[in-house]
Amino acid sequence: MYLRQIWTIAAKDLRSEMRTKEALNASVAFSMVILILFSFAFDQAEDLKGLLGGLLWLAYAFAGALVLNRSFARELQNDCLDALISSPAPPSAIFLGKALANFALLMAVELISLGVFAILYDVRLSGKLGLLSLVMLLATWGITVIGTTFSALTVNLTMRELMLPVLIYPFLIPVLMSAMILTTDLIAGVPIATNLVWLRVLVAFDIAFTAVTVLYIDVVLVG
Amino acid sequence: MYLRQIWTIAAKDLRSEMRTKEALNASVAFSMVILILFSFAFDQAEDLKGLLGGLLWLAYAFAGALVLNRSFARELQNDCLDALISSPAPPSAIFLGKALANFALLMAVELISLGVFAILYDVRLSGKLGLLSLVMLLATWGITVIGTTFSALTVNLTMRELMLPVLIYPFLIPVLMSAMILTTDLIAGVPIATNLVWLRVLVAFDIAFTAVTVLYIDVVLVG
Amino acid sequence: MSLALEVAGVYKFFGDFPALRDVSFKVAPGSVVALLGRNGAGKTTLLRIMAGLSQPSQGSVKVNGAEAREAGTRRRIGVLGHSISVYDELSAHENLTMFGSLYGLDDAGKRADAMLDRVGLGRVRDGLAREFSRGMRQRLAIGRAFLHDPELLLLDEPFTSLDDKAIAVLQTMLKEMRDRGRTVVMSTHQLREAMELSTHVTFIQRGEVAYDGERQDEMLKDTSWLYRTYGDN
Amino acid sequence: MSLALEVAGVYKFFGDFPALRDVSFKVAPGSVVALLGRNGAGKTTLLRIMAGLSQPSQGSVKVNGAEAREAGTRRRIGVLGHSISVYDELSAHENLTMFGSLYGLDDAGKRADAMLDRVGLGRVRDGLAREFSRGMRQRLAIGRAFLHDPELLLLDEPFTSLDDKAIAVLQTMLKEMRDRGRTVVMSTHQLREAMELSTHVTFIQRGEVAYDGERQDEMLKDTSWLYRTYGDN
Amino acid sequence: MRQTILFLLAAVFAGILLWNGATILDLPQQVTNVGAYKIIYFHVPAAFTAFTGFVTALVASILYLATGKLRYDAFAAGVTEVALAFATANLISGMIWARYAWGIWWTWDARLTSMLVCLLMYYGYVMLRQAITEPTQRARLSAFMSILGCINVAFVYQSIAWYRTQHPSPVLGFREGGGMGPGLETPMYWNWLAMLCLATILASVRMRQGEFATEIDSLRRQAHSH
Ligand code: HEM
Ligand SMILES: Nc1ncnc2c1ncn2[C@@H]1O[C@H](COP(=O)(O)OP(=O)(O)OP(=O)(O)O)[C@@H](O)[C@H]1O
Ligand SMILES: Nc1ncnc2c1ncn2[C@@H]1O[C@H](COP(=O)(O)OP(=O)(O)OP(=O)(O)O)[C@@H](O)[C@H]1O
Ligand SMILES: [Mg+2]
Ligand SMILES: [Mg+2]
Repeated sequence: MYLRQIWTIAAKDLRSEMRTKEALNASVAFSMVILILFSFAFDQAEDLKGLLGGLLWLAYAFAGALVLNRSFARELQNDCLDALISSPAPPSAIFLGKALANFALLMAVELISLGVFAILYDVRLSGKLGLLSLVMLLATWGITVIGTTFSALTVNLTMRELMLPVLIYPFLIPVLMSAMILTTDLIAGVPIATNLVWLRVLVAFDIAFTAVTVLYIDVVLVG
Repeated sequence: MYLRQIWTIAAKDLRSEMRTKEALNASVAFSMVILILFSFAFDQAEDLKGLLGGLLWLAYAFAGALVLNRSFARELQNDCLDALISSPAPPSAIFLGKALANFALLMAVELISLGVFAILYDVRLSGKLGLLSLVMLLATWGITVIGTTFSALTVNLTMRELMLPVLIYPFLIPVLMSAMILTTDLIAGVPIATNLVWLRVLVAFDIAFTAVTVLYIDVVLVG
Repeated sequence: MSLALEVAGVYKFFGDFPALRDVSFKVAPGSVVALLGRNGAGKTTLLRIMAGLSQPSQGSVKVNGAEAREAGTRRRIGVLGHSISVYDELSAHENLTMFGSLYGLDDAGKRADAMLDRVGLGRVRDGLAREFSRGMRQRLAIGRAFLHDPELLLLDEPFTSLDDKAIAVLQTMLKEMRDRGRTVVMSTHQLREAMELSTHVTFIQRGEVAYDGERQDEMLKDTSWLYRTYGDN
Repeated sequence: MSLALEVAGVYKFFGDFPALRDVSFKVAPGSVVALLGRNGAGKTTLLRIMAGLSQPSQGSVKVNGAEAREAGTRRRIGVLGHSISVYDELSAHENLTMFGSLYGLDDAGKRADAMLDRVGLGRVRDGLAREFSRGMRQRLAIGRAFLHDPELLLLDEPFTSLDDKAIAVLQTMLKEMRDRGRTVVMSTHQLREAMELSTHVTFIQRGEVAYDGERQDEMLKDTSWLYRTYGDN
Repeated sequence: MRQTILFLLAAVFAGILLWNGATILDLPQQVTNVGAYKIIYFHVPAAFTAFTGFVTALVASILYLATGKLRYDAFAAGVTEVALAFATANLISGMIWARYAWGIWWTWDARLTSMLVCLLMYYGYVMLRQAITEPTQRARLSAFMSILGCINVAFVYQSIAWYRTQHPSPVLGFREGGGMGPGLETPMYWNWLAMLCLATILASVRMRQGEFATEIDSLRRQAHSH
């Protein structure tokens, strides 16, 4: 039952997203543009290789923001959130459903951008794809959980004017930082063993945030 | 009369923004975070000086997007756009009013971020502020006009969110590019004379876009 | 002083779906037209086209022989749509003043106050529209549409969410308009409230005009008479 | 089989403004309550608190002695607010199926079809909600609220924008509910439509209960009787 | 009439192609700093044909906005699509050339990027057209878009003079700093002419198709409205 509710929510979000391709298109376009703009901004930099991980994750973070912002905003349209909240689905199921949908969308955007990135910046990915996808999965889940939580918080009108954006971004920094370091080193061919600590940071963050959010999301969603 | 209408629209936008500070807060926070993230992402880069202009304008562009996105979205809320369009105010007055408000907001965000930027990256701005503000004014007006135009262009479409990013970003690139080059060189102390061509590009773009838009905005707004 | 309206051969397609099919009728200056029809008949679509908010796929709408989109014409039209078209973040008074100055009224502030008193929002003139109840929002929207004393009024379901008092106020306002020779076109499902006022009735059925003429006495007595007689059930 | 509702000492403040002041009343299982009051009286605020969508500043609401927020209770409640709460990008059928499976209905798809036929949207079951007219959207929202056959229905102005046919359908649906002993609370300004059905009336005046009791025959004959007798003007 | 003109154009195109192609093949291998330089006879005219197309579309768009005649819109749409094709040809031939001359497919040369941006812009134009079903709305919005786009085309055109990067500077005589060796430049113009003929043919076919589509559209609508 719980799983079915999660799935219903996720399927609904994915379906309406697929119908308009709003967030998806926007964020793929956005990440392309970021990649292009970066190349302008940094064409003087010689050691571009050292920047690649940072560049990639910045593009992901900003493109992802578009997907995540839409996520709960979609529920505001006809006060759909009211209907969701008054349904028997527990808030954590609503949250997980939306998070799953966001995760799928983000991964799709990231994979597309990764291909473009590899061509544009002449990065050879073969042989590194396994580890890279591990990093991507972990970091993307982190971004998704934080972003979805954030978007749930902002959906409550009275809370919106608070300093939320100021509060939330700092949370993203650890995840992004770990992902950046891991990716840069992966691309440069540094063995993962030297960076195990960052991988652990990612895993720890994911678990901690998911647990806390699932536990306390009722508080956030029901005003 | 025309001026009064422009001013009425601009004042309305500024007043409602000041009341919630939604876009303002979000985009200041956003640009802070970008600046911080950049410093993480690129701490390996030695020749950071060569990147500074690019970095600053990327932050501005992304933070600005938040303000610009809100701009016509605000008119969609209770179908306010209908009331505006059926008022005798000519579309160009509506456009210019909104553009002015956006411009003021963007400049505010940029000035705040500029201060933080100067501190974080240890950039001495004294003596360069005059030219830098010239560049900022010109480029910001360009970004504002393009952003406002396209949100007006797409506001009537059912596929609005889908089209907007795909259309808007390619147009922004020339303006951003010029601004980046000019800023980087200004910070590095290169005399402006060597870059006059870019200044001219900015001016030309501003004039061309403003003129075309003011001339043809009726076509766009009345669907 | 008052405006005539002419709708000629208007078609409106959404994709392949014909929301309006060859709609033609005239509104004489000074008449109050009730635009009736079932859910989905095309009333809103037609009103939006008449207001110049949407373009017909074919055909034309003329206000006193001119395009509705001309600034001079627009100044003389008042529009109230489904949505209230006021800004949530502004107060009632700010909303009206703002629209007043867009219409070039010199005493926008004073007129706004008078209008707020009229629609019963005088006591909450500085309350944000966001905090209003549904009926209060509708009252504000009515105030906005009437503010510049338009010569042609286009109203889409104006009675929605209004309580008995507000309905009485709106009816009085409309009656005044009628008595001063202004033209009104309004769509509604609250037939009783509308019929009393209207001089003409236009009945739309699946995008076509099924009845267009004076209001007849049967319609006053038995509101479903029209639907039974001219509707195809 | 049917739920009782108890509102005890509910206050709701928005800032300093008391939207509800010490509201207490009971709804017996199987009764149909018309929640009446002028614009801004507090009907919507009260209904949202009863539905658990908003927390009272003081006081409590109990559904059969339990919190409205419990999942078991929520399954038995149907809510229809001001807004339609359906997804614009989904078709009518997808919307209902989706809500059906959130409520754990096994035959969500079939029920959705039956409900769409009921509210007269059978022919446009695959049309996106975004493309619907106002009344069609309201019909869809009604379908959503009735879909899981709730034992307690909370409806905020359900008759809005409906045409004569749809009003008749909704009245029949409500009558069936009443006959099957279900509990209904609905706010409305369309008194004639509501009075026929209701067994009880609760009249809110500036956030306070001014009348609470059975529907009296005067109310049927003369809808403004209530306002005149219990309203303070 | 229309058909005759089209056939004539096709003949001119084929003639120039044969004769000019032979000339080009005969040219000495005298430009040494870039490998496979003969691709220039495709690369550059393609770009200029594209630019010509975009400017023509600009004129047609302005005409549409002035007159409201849907024919201008159909014309602008056709020409833009064809110009887009030539711009793509320029980009692809450039990429192939880059592979020979520089050993890479792509570099973040500002010159190349500005062309890419230009392409993206006009792909946006095509997408916009596809997203709108209402013919007059489509015509109005895309005309506006076309005018905005041309501002950027001017930028792309000029950027080659502003940047001094990897991509070669102007070579054609009529531009500042241009001028190729004797006998090298003329075939370029001939190829440009040939491509213009081809572009005209394609554009008019596309326009024809557009007109048919409109007609079918209105017929279908007529059928639906009964
Ligand atoms: C993907 C890569 C490339 C793109 C997108 C590109 C784009 C263009 C464009 C748009 C023009 C002509 C328009 C103008 O003059 O304003 C042009 C001209 C030219 N290109 Fe390229 N190009 C590319 C690669 C190359 C390469 C690799 C070479 C040779 C090494 C090359 C050599 C030239 C030359 C010689 C001209 C003539 C310049 C003039 O007369 O203005 N291009 N290219
Ligand atoms: N944007 C749209 N896309 C597709 N179809 C639409 C769109 N807008 C309206 N329609 C269709 O056009 C028809 C007429 O809609 P309209 O809103 O004019 O009806 P209405 O007479 O105002 O109905 P109501 O009384 O319910 O408000 C409906 O069948 C509706 O589904
Ligand atoms: N978010 C809010 N902030 C401040 N005041 C509010 C808010 N929501 C409602 N109010 C106020 O509370 C009062 C009651 O509002 P409510 O929406 O409950 O009225 P209502 O009885 O439903 O009226 P209507 O018949 O117009 O729908 C109103 O005076 C309104 O201004
Ligand atoms: Mg309608
Ligand atoms: Mg209410």
